[in-house]
Amino acid sequence: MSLPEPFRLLAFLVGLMGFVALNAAYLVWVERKTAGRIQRRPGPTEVGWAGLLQPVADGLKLLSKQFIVPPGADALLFRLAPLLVIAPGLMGLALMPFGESLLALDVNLGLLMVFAFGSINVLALMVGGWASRNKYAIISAARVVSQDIAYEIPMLLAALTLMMVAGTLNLSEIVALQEGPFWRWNLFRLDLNPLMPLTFLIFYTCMLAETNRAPFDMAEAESELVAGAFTEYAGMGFGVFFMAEYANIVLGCSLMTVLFLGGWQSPFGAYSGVWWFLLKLYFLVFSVIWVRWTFPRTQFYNLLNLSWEILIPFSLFTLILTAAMMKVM
Amino acid sequence: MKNRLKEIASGLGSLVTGMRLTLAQFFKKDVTVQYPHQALEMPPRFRGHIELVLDEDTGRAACIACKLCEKACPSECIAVEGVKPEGGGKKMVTEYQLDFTRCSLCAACVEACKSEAIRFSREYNLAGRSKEDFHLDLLRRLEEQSKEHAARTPPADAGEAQP
Amino acid sequence: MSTAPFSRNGTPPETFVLNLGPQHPATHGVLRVKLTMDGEYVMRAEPVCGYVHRMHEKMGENRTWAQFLPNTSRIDYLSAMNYTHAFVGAVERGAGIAVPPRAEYLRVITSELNRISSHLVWFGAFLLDLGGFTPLLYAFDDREQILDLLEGVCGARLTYCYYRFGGLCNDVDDNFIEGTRAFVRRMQPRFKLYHQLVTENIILRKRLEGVGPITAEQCRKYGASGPVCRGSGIPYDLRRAEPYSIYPELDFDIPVFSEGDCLARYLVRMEEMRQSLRLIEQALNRLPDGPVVAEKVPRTIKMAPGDYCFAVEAARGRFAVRVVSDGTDTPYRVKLRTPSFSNLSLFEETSAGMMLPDALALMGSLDLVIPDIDR
Amino acid sequence: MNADLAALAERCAVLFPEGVQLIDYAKRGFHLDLKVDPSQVVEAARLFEGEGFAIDTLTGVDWIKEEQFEVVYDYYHPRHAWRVAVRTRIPRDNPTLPTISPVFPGANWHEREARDFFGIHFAGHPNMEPLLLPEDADYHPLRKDFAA
Repeated sequence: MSLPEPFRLLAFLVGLMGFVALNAAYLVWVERKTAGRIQRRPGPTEVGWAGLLQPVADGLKLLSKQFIVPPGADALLFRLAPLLVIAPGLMGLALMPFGESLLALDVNLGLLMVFAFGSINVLALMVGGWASRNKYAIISAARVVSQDIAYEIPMLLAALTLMMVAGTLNLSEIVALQEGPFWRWNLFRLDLNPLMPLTFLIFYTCMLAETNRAPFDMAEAESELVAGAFTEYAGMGFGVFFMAEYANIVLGCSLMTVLFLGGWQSPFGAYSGVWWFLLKLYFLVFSVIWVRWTFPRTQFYNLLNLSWEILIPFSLFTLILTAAMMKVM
Repeated sequence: MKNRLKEIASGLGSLVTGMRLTLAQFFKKDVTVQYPHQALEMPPRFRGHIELVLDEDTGRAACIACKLCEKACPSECIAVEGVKPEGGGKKMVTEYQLDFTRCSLCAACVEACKSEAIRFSREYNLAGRSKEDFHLDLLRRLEEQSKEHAARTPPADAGEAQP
Repeated sequence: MSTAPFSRNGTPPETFVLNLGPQHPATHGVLRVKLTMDGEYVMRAEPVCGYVHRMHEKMGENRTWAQFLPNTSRIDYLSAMNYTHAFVGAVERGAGIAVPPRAEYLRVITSELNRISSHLVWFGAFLLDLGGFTPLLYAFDDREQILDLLEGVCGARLTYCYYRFGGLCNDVDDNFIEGTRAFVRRMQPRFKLYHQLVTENIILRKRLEGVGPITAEQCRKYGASGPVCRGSGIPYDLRRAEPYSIYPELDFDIPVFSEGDCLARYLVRMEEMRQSLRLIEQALNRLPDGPVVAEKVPRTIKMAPGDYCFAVEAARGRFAVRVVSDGTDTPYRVKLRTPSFSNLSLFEETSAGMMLPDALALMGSLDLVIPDIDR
Repeated sequence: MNADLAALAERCAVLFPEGVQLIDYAKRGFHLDLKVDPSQVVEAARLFEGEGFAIDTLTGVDWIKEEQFEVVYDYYHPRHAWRVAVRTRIPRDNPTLPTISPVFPGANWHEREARDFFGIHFAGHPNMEPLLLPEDADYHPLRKDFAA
């Protein structure tokens, strides 16, 4: 498969967009089915066999709805916000090493770029919230900003620990380093950083907060702020926000798979390939959904205290510990 | 500092138990009834809208149009008209209108009726396009049911005429 | 707990008015709260009610005594049995009608079942306000058992019109008694599940501890009753303070917590459900035989002129009916004293300075039923 | 229990000469019945507030034959579980009563409701707008001469 350079990248990007769209649609189905199972009810079963056509029906419904710009809203920013939200998800996934050669962009600073794109998400939600001139949306925009800043730092510190353990920022090299049976994965490399599972947990919590999911869904708190930043969006505007949420979850989970669980490496050394990557990815995505339907929402200042008082000290401590271990080893 | 760590540890513990419980529920059978495909059986004392009782021997409604139910109803939803047959005997009901949009199913009429002529039906599939759909003419309904009932007389139906 | 930085170095805060509109997921009904907000902090919350006002008290004046019965279960549809018990009690007290013991026991059993089903609805809705969706489904799964039991007995699921002056409209059958015993057995492990899944959850604890403190003084000044005042240390429960029906014969205790925050009110209601189960079990064991309605209950009630009160401990607190009669067969005046009316009146004072999610947690812990406020 | 209740009854009898009655709870549902002159309403409220009573409700009754409104204040004591009804009579043509909301803030809403249903004006009340009726409601439904 050796297409000349620009076409190979183009094919990858189109493939990625299809992957994100398919993911967004069918993760909604998985979420509603899982929520149903947890709550002892069947979930969607009417549309298609076991509700499989439900996402298609939702998509068609959203497409047929009119995209209304509320009066007095800042029309340009209002239309720009959905684009700004979906872009980082796509670009982040472009850097992700799905398989040995299944990699859109092999960039030496892969990890740094993923985080750079990740922070655009905050800007987009804020622009969306501010531009829709709705009091609930403005409150939610303010919350998004402070929440994501508070959780960017521990995430970066945890990623820094990883960078020291792996020695490189190039994602495919990080995965290559984790070759061999599963105890070679970074998660179990206690020789380099004895508190690696703790770093994994911190990274997982911060990823939840970054994507405004589950216990940290202050931005889109449906029982307080009606629908948060995208209250005023209808039709495909809301659809894109919805898709972006799932794209960000997939981005976060795939980043964790690459950094901690050895990307496309197989647990027993042989037959590594993209299927292992997808298996680990969807296990993590399932856990994100599982967390959402178990816990209530945290309170806003507890959320910030949790980050400033617990996550940041712990991640700093693991960073210094790893540095010390590297020095000693 | 010590109890803060203990608090964090117990906090994590509670989160893990929460996750364990929801996973346990995940694998259990679901408890809901899929309404359009499966329907629940209504208990004998279920209160649907009232319906007239068929008097077996005369083959007509048992109601003697004494209007006790009309007086007892708090929201005036019953309108009864009756006529005295020339040959004497009990009055016959000629018209029994029930305005089900105002009825609050309080059983005042059923208890007020001395001749056991009305009872609660077990109807609950009551969708209608306009309010007039719920101005029910119980007499006509009774005639339709008895016609239907007569049409399929051979199977001994348990007296429960389902319209 | 969040306290508002209102006057930042003296400059008056620019506030904006946020309408927690008549249609809002957190109000569980048609209640509008005008919030004057400074950023995320609520400076003044002014509830605007009257959207579900149906004027039950005027209906009481132009219907006969028996015709007002269906109204009583539509004032607070979640504890319809207790509300009918209050009106029926007031009329029996006025007209001097004795109620046979079996009817009294069955009234206690059905009222306590109704209290548990109302607390289960509150538990689900309260967790929903805090963002946890799943407990609502588990609570409603349990509540279905109660609704099926009561539907088997009186034919209705929510607005039962089961009590009559002098007793009940019909007797219970065996599978009601078997079903209730099975329900009581089934609830013990369910409470353990709720306890582990929700009460011990660190996120919920952080969300409720110290949030929305209501002092005993405020409860007294505003007349708050039920779990709201028992959460602030006032052990005032009508089943003990002003005993009616056969509650003095049954032994149960009144859960009282003195912190007065949302967690205290939450624990009061959870403990109250357990006590109700104890009550039901005892009442079932001692259920006497005999008639279910007094023999000579006059068709049209005649009552000596004067006013009579009867109060009942409904799920939300003290529900009292004051009946003024002038000797005719229609009441001269029916006053309905509802608990949510007083419980909501203290929301304005207690929610000043809180953040929006805390204020909603406080409103959820007051367990409001909006038609109960507007009547 | 009823020893202190009797003592309370004496103190009320001194302050409010119009009439104090001890009522059998089983018959009427409250323990103490107090007839009070409209001007002494706030004084009664302050007395019961001092004793540790809580405000329960405020009931209006329209005695159209006697051309009078009867307003009944209900107080209950959370510790001793006493229940007191304080009654006043005010003329029907311009019914005004002093407000007791400074003593019992809870009465604020009850007074607004009485204003909605009967048109009784409470002097000194912080905001006398309608509570349950629409803002522009000028009718008072619970008056006997209210034509629906």
